[in-house]
Amino acid sequence: MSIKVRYFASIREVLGRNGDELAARSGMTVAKVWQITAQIDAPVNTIVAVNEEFSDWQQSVSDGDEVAFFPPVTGG
Amino acid sequence: MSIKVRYFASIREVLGRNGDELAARSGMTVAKVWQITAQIDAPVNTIVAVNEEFSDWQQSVSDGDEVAFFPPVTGG
Amino acid sequence: MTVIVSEKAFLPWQVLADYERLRNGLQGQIGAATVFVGTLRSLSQGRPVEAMTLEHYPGMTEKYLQLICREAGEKWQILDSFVQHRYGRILPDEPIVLVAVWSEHRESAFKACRYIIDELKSRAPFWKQEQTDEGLRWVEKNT
Amino acid sequence: MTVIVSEKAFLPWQVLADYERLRNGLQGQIGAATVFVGTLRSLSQGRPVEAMTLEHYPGMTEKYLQLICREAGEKWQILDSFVQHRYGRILPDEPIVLVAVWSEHRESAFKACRYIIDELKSRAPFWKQEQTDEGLRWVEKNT
Repeated sequence: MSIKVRYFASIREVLGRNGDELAARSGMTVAKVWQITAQIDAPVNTIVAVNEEFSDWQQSVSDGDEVAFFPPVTGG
Repeated sequence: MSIKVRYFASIREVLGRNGDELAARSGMTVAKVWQITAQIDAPVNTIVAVNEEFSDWQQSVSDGDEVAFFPPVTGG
Repeated sequence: MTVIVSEKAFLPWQVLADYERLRNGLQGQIGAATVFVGTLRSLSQGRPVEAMTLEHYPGMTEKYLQLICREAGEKWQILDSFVQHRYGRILPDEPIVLVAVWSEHRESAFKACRYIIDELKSRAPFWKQEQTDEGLRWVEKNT
Repeated sequence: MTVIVSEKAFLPWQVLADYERLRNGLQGQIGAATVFVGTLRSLSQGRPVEAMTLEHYPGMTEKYLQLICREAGEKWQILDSFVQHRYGRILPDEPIVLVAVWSEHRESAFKACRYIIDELKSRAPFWKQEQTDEGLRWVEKNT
């Protein structure tokens, strides 16, 4: 089972990379994905997306999912 | 003393002319100007303007004033 | 602040491009622009409209458009405003009115632009006469 | 409904002129167009801004912009909508975002246009990094 992890903006900078590839157990939560890959506390207000949709830390991920972590958006 | 009277849109059409020139007594009201020049009852909702400003039927007019009568506006 | 009342047809986006290109003094300040364009539709109350003739009160029209723009500038923090309005004969799909407002932030631009078009519709002395297959008729109420 | 996310600078009025010229099928129906343009100002919280870099999440960005436009179309009666948003390096006075909505009447156009830009600012995954005389800093909150 493989999860693609992506980081954007200040989170990308703090972690020093664009993302990670994670071989993961089924039923793992987004929070667990962060814990394993980032290995630091998530910045306050970190937003999570699963497969390009806003999600939350309790969401379970499946094989092939893309999980993204980023700060509050500031477009427009 | 001379008052310039102007008619617009449906009022212009009903009266069959663009305006009138009125030799008038001082202190005459807009209502009196209409009565003398138009000689018919004013259509309901007729709007009056004196010197290019919205006004009312009780307004007194002075020498050189321009008085206009028109239906509700429909621009934009 | 610029107000134009003219008979000739105009292209709103071209007008705005030209206006911004020639404008001086707001470099770096504008964060938001809001624009409204009103266009003649080819149906009115279910009847096909062949054309419309807009009568206006020259002088009073410009005066009230300027007044309305000034009022918008007193109510909201805006940097510039522009209104162009046609009179005379207008065909379906032709623009009738263009309102543009520039400001630092979008709230003021939206509010001021809406204010100008709403007030214009109730206070600027224009009168629409439609030409439909039933003949000419004065539009009695603005929507 | 059209959504464009692109790196290259664009001229909003030119984009709209081209878009309307090539659009099919709404002849005679449009009575109102409302447009919003967001531009980079050269001052941010009192500091001069030399440039801004907009990072985005390719794919998710387009998806949410389309979703937001669809939502606007469900909430108000509109005929068409258009959004163009830049990413990458942007200089002061350059447009960042363009939102346009076409409808029969102005109420829907104003409401839908405002909805799209407000939702875009809170849901489209873009992140602004400003370059000021103090260096680079991530914009933390949208205004």
